Formats: sequence, structure tokens, C-alpha cells
Amino acid sequence: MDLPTPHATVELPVFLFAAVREVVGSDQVTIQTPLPTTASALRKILSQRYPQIDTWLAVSRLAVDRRFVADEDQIESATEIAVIPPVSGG
Amino acid sequence: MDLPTPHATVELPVFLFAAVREVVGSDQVTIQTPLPTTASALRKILSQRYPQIDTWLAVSRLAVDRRFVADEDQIESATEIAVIPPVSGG
Amino acid sequence: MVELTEQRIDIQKLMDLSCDERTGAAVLFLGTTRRWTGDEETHSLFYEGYRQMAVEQMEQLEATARQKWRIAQVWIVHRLGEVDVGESSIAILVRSPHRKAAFEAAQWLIDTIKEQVPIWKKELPPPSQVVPHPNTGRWVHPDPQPMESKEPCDE
Amino acid sequence: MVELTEQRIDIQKLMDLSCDERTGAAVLFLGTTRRWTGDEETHSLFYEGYRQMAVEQMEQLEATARQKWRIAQVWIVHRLGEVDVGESSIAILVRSPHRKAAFEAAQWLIDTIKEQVPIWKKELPPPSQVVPHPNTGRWVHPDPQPMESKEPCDE
Repeated sequence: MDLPTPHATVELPVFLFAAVREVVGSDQVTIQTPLPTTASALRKILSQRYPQIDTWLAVSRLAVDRRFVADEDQIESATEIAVIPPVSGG
Repeated sequence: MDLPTPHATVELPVFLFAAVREVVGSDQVTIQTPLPTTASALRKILSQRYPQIDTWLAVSRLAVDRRFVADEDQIESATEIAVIPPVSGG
Repeated sequence: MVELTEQRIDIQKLMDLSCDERTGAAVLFLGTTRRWTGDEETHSLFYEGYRQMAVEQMEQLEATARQKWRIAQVWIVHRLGEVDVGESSIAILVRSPHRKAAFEAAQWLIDTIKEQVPIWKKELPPPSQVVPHPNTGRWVHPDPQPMESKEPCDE
Repeated sequence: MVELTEQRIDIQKLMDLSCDERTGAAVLFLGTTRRWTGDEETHSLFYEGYRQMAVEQMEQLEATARQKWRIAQVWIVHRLGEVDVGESSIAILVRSPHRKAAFEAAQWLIDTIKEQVPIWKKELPPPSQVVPHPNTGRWVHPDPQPMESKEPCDE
């Protein structure tokens, strides 16, 4: 079994959409993060790598494996991350 | 001008619908009534002429010139009367 | 726009006719004849109306709805005559700039039409059971109910 | 039933597919691209979605609606890609035995979809003004709004 050991570092895809995608210039980036982690730690990694999306990050939610996570949520495992700026569907 | 004088007696068509129409066997009858009158006086005339619709009259509204009238409403003029049993459209 | 019709209601046509470039929300209500109400089967319904008063009442309700809500389009189409299972007896379409008004107005219109508009429906027996006759079947009269009655259709 | 589509939403087909002999009430909500919002003209909108999450979220909302209300059918169809003025970006159809549940569920679904489902719309400039490019146009982001934004469409 290849389960990550505690505090193993993994590489995760981060999907970007709408204005965030356009600011970064790509619909997908990759970050390295230890696991387990928290949503706010993921935000910090993104902010350091892509300071140009700071204003967007401040108003965006994060999704881990296609579910919204709150900043204080503990993330034990993850396959994909997404930055979800304020939605405007419907 | 042929306006009815006070307490003139006029002949008015009364339209009947649904179960009331079927009980009477006709979709239109004629009554004679003084004018002005009240809705409850019209009910009495109908009840005397067509006692077989008494149970229906008790739950029906009257319309004068295609507007609902309350029992106590004074009716100064009228061209057509209708008995409106509980409606079931929609 | 108020209409009584003996024809099937064409939803797509209703949508096209009511198209309005200033509205972003459309709410359509359809009341449809149910075949099954629990274990009881309905074959078709027959609608009778006091036509002129029904139209005037619905026009009055449209006017009232336009006073109560900011709505751009109101289309009310009610069937008369026989309506088969699965067909709609009424369509109410409200278009408005904002959706809340459209939802509220459409719901208020159907609620009020069911109380105020002189139209009656009757359940027709299955065609095999009886020779058709104008007075065949059972009138559906909601509360108050001087005779045994039930409510086979939309609400 | 949840669907994302690049095609025009066919209302009649939606009605036919969702037909149900035990339901008497149908409520359809359509969100449509407005041409005019006051004096401002919109030409077309472009919708982008986090497809898999959007579908999963809408399926979850359908499941929640079915727990909250007695409803028989839920159909949610959302457009992606370019949507011209007058076309619907979303259709929500709820069929139920009784109309109150259908109205409430449909309204709750559109309200919640607009908050929870990862889909974004962008206003495209008129074709004459600019050569099309994926990053052309203005994203519409409702509150909170870190950049100037407005809401050109249904609500």
C-alpha cells in the first residue's frame, strides 16, 4: 500500500476557473503539500506561489476532491484541489 | 329611456353550471325580481323556484353581471345572474 | 394575457410568444391530470366554465398580480372541454427581471384562480364503462362539499 | 436528473421526458440571458464550470430537495459555453403530486444552485467590437466582489 505516511509531502493538481484561471494563465497548476494539512495551509501555499491571485483567494472557497472545505477543516487525504471564486451560474 | 323605476320588476337570465346545471336540467333559467334587490333575496327566489338545488345554493356564490356578490350586497341593476357552485378549475 | 382553449396547450409556443428581452427569469406552472391518485385511476377530466366571467376574473387577477409584483409578462391559459390524463389543464407563465417576483406571482395566481375563477371539472368514467352523455361523470367540487367528492387532480 | 449541456435546452423534450402519471403539478424555472438591464446591452454570455463538481453538487442538491419535499421528479439542466440573449442558461423542472412542494423545491434549488454550484458566467462583448479570444470579456462574480462587477442576468 502506498498510503502517504503522516506529514508525507504529496503533489496535488489545483484546478483554476474563471478570473483566477485568467490571472494565472492556466487552468491547472501543481502544488506540493504535506498531508494531513488544513485548508488555510493550502491557501498559504497558493498565495506564496501565485501572489497575483491574492485578492481572489480572499473571496474564494477551496474545494478538496470536489467538496467545499472550511479553513479550519483538517485534510487527511486529497486527490484534487480547486479554487472556487464567487460562483455566478444559474 | 327605459331604466327600471324603483321596485320595478325585471326578468333576468340565471346561468347554471356543473352539478347545479345538471340537477335543474338546463344551463339557463329566467327569474322575475324587483330592482333594487339584494343577493339574499335572489337566493330566496331561486330556492322557491328550484328547491332541488337548495343544498347547492347553500354552498354556492352568486354572481351579478359576472362579479361575485355578497348576500348583503344591494343590487341596483343587473343584466345576468349566475349560480357559482364551489369551483374546481386550475 | 388570458386565454380559454379547447386545444392542447403548446408550451414551446407559449415560451416563444412570451419572450421578452428585459426579463431574466421565467416561472411556468402546469396543472396536469393525474392518472393515479393512490390506487384510484382517472381517465380524463371535463372542464366547464362560465366563459366570459372566467376570462374577466383571470384578467383581473393578472392586473392585481402586476400591482403586487414587478413582473413583465403574465400568460394564463386554461383548458375547457375534455382533458386527457397527462395533459395540462392550466399553464401559468410569469416572466420578470428577478426570479423571486416570478415565483411569488405564479404561486399566488394558481392559488387564487383555484378559489375565484368559475371553472368546474368533472371526472369522466372510463370509455368502456358507459355510453358518453353530457351528464355522465362526477363533478369535483372542493370544500365545502355537499356531496361526496374527491380531488383527483393537481392539488 | 442533472445535466450539463452545450446545446440549447429543449423545454418540450424536458416536459415529455419527465412526464409522470402520479404528479399533478409541474413548476419550471428558466433563467434566461437578458438583452437589456436598464440601458446596458448584453450580447451573449459564456459559462464555464468545474464540470464534475458541478454535477455532483447539483445531484446532492436534488437529493436534499427530495428529503425536504414530497416531489416526484427533479430535472436540472445547466448550459455551459456560449449562451445567446433570449436563451436559457438553466432549466429546473420539479413535478410533484401537490403544487406547493413543487414551487418551494424549485425556488430553493435555483437559490441554492446560485450559491453552491461551481459555474461562472462571463459577459462577452459584441462580436463587432473585438476579435474573439478565450480571455475576452468580463467575469460576473456576485458578492463578494473584489473587482468591479455587475449582474447582467436572471437575478
